[in-house]
Amino acid sequence: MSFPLLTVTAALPAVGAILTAALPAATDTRSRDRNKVVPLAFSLATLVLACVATARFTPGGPRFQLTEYHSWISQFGIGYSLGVDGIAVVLVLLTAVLVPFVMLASWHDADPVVDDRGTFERNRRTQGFFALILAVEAMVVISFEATDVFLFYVFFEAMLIPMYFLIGGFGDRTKGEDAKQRSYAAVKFLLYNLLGGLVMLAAVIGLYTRAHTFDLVSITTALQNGSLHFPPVVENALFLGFMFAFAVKAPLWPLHTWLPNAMGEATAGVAVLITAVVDKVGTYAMLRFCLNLFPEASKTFAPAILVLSVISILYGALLAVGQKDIKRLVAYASISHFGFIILGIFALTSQGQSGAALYMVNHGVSTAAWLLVAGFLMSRRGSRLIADYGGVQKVAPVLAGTFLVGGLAILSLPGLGPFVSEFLVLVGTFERYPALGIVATAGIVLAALYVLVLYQRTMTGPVKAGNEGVKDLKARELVVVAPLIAMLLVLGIYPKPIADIVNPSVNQTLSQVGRTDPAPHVVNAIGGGQ
Amino acid sequence: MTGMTLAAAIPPIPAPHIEYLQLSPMLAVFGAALVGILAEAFVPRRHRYATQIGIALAGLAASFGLILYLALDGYAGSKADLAAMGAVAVDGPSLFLQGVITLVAVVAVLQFAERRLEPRSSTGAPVDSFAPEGAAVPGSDAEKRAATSGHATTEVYPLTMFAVGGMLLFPAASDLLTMFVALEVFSLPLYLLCALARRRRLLSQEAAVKYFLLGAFSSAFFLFGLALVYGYAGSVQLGQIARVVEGQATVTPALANTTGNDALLLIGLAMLGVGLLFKVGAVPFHMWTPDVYQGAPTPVTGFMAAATKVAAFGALLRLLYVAFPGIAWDWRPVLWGVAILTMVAGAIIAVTQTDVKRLLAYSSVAHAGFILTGVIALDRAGLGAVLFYLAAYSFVTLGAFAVVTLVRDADGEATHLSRWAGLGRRSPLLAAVFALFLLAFAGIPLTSGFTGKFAVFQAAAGSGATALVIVGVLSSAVAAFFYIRVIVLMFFSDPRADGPTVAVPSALTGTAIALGAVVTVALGVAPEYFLHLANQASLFVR
Amino acid sequence: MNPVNYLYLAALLFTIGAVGVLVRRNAIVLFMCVELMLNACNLALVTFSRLHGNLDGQIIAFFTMVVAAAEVVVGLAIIVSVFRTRHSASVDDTNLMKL
Amino acid sequence: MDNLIPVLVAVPLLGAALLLCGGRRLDRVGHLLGTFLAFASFGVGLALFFSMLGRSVDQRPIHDHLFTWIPVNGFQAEVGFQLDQLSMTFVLLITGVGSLIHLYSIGYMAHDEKRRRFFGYLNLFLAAMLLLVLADNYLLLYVGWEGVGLASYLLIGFWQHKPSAATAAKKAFLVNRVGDVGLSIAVMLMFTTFGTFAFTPVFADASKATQATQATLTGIGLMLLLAACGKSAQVPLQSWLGDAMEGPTPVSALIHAATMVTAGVYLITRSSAIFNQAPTAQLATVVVGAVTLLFGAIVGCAKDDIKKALAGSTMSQIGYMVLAAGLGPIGYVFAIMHLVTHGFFKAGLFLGAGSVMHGMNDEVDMRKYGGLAKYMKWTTVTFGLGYLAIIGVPPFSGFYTKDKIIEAAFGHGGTEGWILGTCAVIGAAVTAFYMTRVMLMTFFGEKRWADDADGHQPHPHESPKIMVIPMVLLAVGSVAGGFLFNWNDSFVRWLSPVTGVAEGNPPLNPTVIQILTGVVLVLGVAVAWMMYGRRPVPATPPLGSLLTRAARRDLLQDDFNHVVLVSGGSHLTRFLVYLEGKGLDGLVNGIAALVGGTSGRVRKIQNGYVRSYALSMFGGALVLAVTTLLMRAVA
Repeated sequence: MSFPLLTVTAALPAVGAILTAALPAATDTRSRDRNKVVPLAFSLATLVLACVATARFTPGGPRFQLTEYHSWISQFGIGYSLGVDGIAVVLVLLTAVLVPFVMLASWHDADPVVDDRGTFERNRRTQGFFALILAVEAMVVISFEATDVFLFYVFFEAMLIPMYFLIGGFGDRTKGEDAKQRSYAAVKFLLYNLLGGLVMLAAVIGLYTRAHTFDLVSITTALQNGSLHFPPVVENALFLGFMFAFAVKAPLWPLHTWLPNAMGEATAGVAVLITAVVDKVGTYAMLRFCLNLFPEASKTFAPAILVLSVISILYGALLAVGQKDIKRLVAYASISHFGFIILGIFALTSQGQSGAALYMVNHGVSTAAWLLVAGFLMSRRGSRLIADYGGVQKVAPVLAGTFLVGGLAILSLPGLGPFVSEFLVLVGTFERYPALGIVATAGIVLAALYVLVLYQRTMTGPVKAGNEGVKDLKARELVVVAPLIAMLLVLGIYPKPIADIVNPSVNQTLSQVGRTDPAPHVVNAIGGGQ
Repeated sequence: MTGMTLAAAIPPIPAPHIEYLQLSPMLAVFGAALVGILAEAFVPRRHRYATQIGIALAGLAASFGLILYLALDGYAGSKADLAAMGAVAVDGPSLFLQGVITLVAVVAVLQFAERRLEPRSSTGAPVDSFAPEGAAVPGSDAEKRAATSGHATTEVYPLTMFAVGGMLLFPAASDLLTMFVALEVFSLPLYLLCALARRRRLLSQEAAVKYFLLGAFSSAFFLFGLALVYGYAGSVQLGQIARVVEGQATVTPALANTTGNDALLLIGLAMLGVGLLFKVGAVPFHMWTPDVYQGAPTPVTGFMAAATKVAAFGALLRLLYVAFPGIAWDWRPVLWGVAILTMVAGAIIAVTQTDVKRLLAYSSVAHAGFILTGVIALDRAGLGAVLFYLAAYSFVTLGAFAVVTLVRDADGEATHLSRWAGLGRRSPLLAAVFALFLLAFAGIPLTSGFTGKFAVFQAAAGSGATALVIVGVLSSAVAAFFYIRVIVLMFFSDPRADGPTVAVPSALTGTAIALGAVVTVALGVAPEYFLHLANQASLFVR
Repeated sequence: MNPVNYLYLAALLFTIGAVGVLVRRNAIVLFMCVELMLNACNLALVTFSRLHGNLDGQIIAFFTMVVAAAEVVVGLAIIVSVFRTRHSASVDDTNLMKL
Repeated sequence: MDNLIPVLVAVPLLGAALLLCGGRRLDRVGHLLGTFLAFASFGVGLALFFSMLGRSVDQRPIHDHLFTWIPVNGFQAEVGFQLDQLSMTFVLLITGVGSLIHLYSIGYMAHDEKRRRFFGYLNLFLAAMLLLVLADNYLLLYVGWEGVGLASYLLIGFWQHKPSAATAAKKAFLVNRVGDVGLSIAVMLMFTTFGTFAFTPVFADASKATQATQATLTGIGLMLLLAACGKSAQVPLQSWLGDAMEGPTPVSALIHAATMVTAGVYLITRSSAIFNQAPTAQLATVVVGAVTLLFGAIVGCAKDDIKKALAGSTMSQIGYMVLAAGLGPIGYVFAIMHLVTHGFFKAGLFLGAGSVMHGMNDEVDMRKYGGLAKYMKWTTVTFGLGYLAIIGVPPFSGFYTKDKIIEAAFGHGGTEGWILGTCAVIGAAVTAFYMTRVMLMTFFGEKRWADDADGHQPHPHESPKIMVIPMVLLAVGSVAGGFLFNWNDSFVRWLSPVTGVAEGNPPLNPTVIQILTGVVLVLGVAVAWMMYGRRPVPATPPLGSLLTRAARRDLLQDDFNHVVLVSGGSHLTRFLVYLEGKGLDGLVNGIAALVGGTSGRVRKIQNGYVRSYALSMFGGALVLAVTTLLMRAVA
């Protein structure tokens, strides 16, 4: 048997989580920082493994690679089967990349409060925070790797628990009295996602009663060779069951309202974890499961979902403009971006889907860059209200500059990663649904509006009272931001390597769905390009 | 006048043939109970505690060993047959459920024996959670005397053994009479156990009264149902009833007469159902559950919640799967309604509960509904799923109630939810374990609760009960709300200054909790073996 | 006499017993109503035994009596201890636990 | 030699990267480095130019494919450059004028603490602008297009501590984004129609347009026009340009006068193959051009802020160019020709204005100038030469280029030709009026100086040499450019292989048109002289006519935007926020409350009375029995 690379990639953070939680409680600041190094080391080791997996992945090779299979619950045809296609491997890599940054950025977010007498509160809260992050990472990674519907479902649901504690237990300590709000947000997050998950559970069960297996490859093969066929009513119902869960997670309008609460109350690092990593499982699952398992229903519902996506795009952007709270603003911006991702997925064109896959990566990196810098700012000032800031660029130019770059990525400035994916999504949509494509394109104006309004209000103008003491970025923070910005540039200028990994998988998905790209109206007499 | 001719027509009653080996698990437990009573009479008071525990555990261990032996010897499969003249079925489901019940009972006995939680009596003797003298009036001098002299109601152990014996018999009962007797045998000791709480004796007695009266009421229905079915089929043997229902029996004139009247059969079945649904706590026969769960001593509640449910569902399964599959068209829709009502009402009423024991009671109601969806499937998958669910659920329940015994203040257990605020900060490990149990109740993946729920819903869906699954899923969502509310309370609320303390238990309760947690995780992460076991066991003999 | 009439009587007694449980307040009376229900069942069993011409029903009736006796033991113990505590046998007084 | 094209872009890009990421270490040499790199880029441009001149006409365009950017099946975005005569013209204009302005900025920004960053932004702008004109496909062009937008945003808002600057920057970016939507959609249309968006195949396919694709081409054309309107501040997306004057004056000169704002004209000219096949789009283009040239001119008349007056003028002049470009082959060359000469004289004018401000404590209100000619001789002369060029006095450059456009407008033929021509002529008159007004109010008349905000008396003085030299060089260009371009039709011959050229069909003799233009020019100057030269200029502006008042407020465009977009938008947003809270969240919370309420009511059934529990059981038993019987009855 070959080395179980995928299992190890997922298991490593899990082991790290357990180890971190089991470390002896810190007795002083030094030992606390030592306790943080362990999880960081694990996340970096996971990153190395993810890189190895990406390197060992052969684009254009078999659909699922690095596969592993063990029987798990044979009674229900459930296997522990892992495998990655191009999209999955890229998302695993994204997760592995982002987690160390999130940890580094949240370095002091979970530090216990030192009381007035300066006595050190001796508990495991800090290491618990990092252990939970690792647990989330492990579950997200295995969700990306799972090629068994049940296996996926289990971790799709289970990751709610550590996320729930991360949101509810470590929220924004800058607003001490608002613990109620925080636990409301955590509960809302959990209930929304749990409801989605339970509806999906019904569909998962329904799928099993028809297919008698949970193995993705077997089901898709059976669907293709006709040995398995869903009656349309059943297929539609199952599709909706799956889609509901993913649309809550992604989140798609009108199921999005948990996100602003959750991101608003969580620490910036956790907010990044939610939007950049965990929510990606939702959009990824649409691509992986909705389309592959229910091709006909996907086609049936695509127009409706596209309309919802476009509403998400515009609605998210408009609400972002109206926010008074930085993190909520970012949350609504994310809703808008998820609209783009889902738009790309359900346009059912290769450009749209490749764009969506790239968008997941780019959105992850760009939101991380933007929100983490915003988090640095908020941690300095202890407020997340936009109105409390002003003129920061004067006192902290590097912070302001990086914040602007992050924002420019968010508004999809060409040359930075998100532009590539956003344009692909729009082109892909436009090909098939020109009207929707045009309306969605209007979203780019609104994106500019909320990004620049936020920048203007916080960074420009005369230095607002209370902001004089805002310090510029520290070395640790620069270490977080600089690589993220570098990644955004690379993704914007030379996305080809990732596109090459993603494209074959997208094509395979589309052929499963049975959709091909519309041909150009005028057959090109000269032959493509130069 | 006709008496003489009748007497002549009746053949002599043959001496019954008893398969002692097959019955040995029950005999072991009943034997332990009898020995326990003798011990109560002859063993000096100061040795009784240890002796009784020893006897009980020995009986249970022997019983479990015998069950294992029978199962391995093939009685769960090829050798499965009726014993004791068709009164007791020794087959897969019996042995599986008996195994679960004995294990549950072991854990329950451990909790009964816990003596480190209550403050010591004035003589310095450690005391358990039972009244020092059940007959003494609460607050009276007699009670105080009993308390100071360090009396203990060691009768609980033989009582428990009787209850366990009845429970072992209940799911194995293959005729209605045995079932009725088993029902009473395990119910009567439970009524008494409920009344024996050391603290809050008024509540405890009230629980016992309610449980007893309603229990007797429901037994009457069961008996009436028994009579009607007997009237219809001319027999109380489940297999014979099935044959009559399906029209395979040799038709005597009398039988031809009674089987002409389906009302006998249908009303009889409904009445039998009332008796069993009462025991499983299905709506609208659930109303005793919250009061009794709240009032009974918590270790008893845990035992009752876990073991009664297992036994009662076992009997219900046998009744429906063995005797009445022929008229499934009649009872399934009704059971659908009961299941839906149970799931929805249990979940919704639980939302506003403020006492942790009542909360768990309503949660058990909701779970009864979930299990019913598996019962309705009426196939092997459904049977296997229910068996698995019962095993998984009983250990979670035991663990959860064991945790409840640990959270205490000056008045004993602090069961009001507001007292639990911030428990996660004060005692993270305990809160984490309780959270694990709650998550299992809520059916979060990687816990046994999820696997069980998945199994029963899958079976229900497989038998075409899609609507049930959807209702089940939605009420799970509602149910999740109140489980999460408790978690929020424990972890995200600020601890109260006068909050309860978490008692450090002895190894007895510790074992119970740890076992609950381990089983919960094991059946969640690697359920394959147990599912296999449950599926293997899922064939009734008739 | 048609044995079916005994069945009607049994049903009547059972119903009277059940209604008695619902309307009476005294725990002892309540309990006696339950006993009435059990005896109604006995009557039905015996009647059916007669109808079918086998003895099962009659034997069951004996079992029922034993069970009923056991119930009395347990039930009276509980009821009496409650009475001694509360100086009342009314079941409506025992409602500390509700909602 | 030819693979120098990437170097052209890379050099200023390197500068931007170094200056922006280099940190404080580069503070002392940053400006020199930036300027050097701008000149280096200009040098490379010149080298490429001479290399191009050395080739025969059909060998002149060269391509350089760097790498594949975004490959997704049929969608193949490449990073490749195309350097032909049109691009070359722009390269020289951008790097040439750009270098001069870098030089000027060394003096102008000498005392600014963020000077390093300023030069970084300028370099970034050069790189983006070069990318824009060198791209060989629309998507890469789009990169440059937004890149210059970014640079413009950064530079307008360079003095971020001024709220007005920050607001102006944001506004510029946003309005440009609206235009960018047009460009995006145009690219998408091209892709879905032709399967590509590279220049060569698209133009080849477009020129073979059939009836069926004509509608698409019109769509593409209109979308490109929308993009051009945004970038080139054409009606209806012109509102940002006036506010953009918040940026440092060299920025106004380089970006908001000479180069970036002309990108729209480049886009239309570059897409000539598409526009030629889309008459409707062309018509829209000329309408936009004509409207804007009048609009800008009118606004220019009413502004007292010297830079805003010049901004109005820029808008108007670009209106001329767009008009010309919309005329098709008869206008493309002249559009570009005017663009180049405009680049010289408008940059010169802005630098002059900057020089004036430099000497007047950054005062921009012309009513507080007056009589500066005495104090700033070089500035007066170079500004004056630019003035003569812009109003079109022969033989200054504006005369040649603007006249050609007016002729071409008439040459469009028919009623449209008359209308367009008339507009152009009126525009010329108004141009003469407002430029004379600027000239008179600034350099002549009596002093109307006032103390600045800090109470400092202005001490007008000539700017340092490093600022004067660029002004002189640009003045030389303003004087000689038109003549050189027109000499022997050199510019037409140079550019026509790319854009094509055609003879118009003017209803009037060109000479008549020239005379007409001359007459209105004199008229405009004369009226201005009557109003501002003969009479003293009041320090506070008179109320003025309705038109004047409207023009001062940019013809109420901002008010319109405010009412309809800003306030309407914020109402919509507030409504949505409300809806989110009360509607969506309210719905969910309502369901939760419903469950809770139901729970609260249902649990009352559990009343603690054992008899009612028994009742529930009894009822349940009845229901169970009855329904079981019913099931049989139903079945």
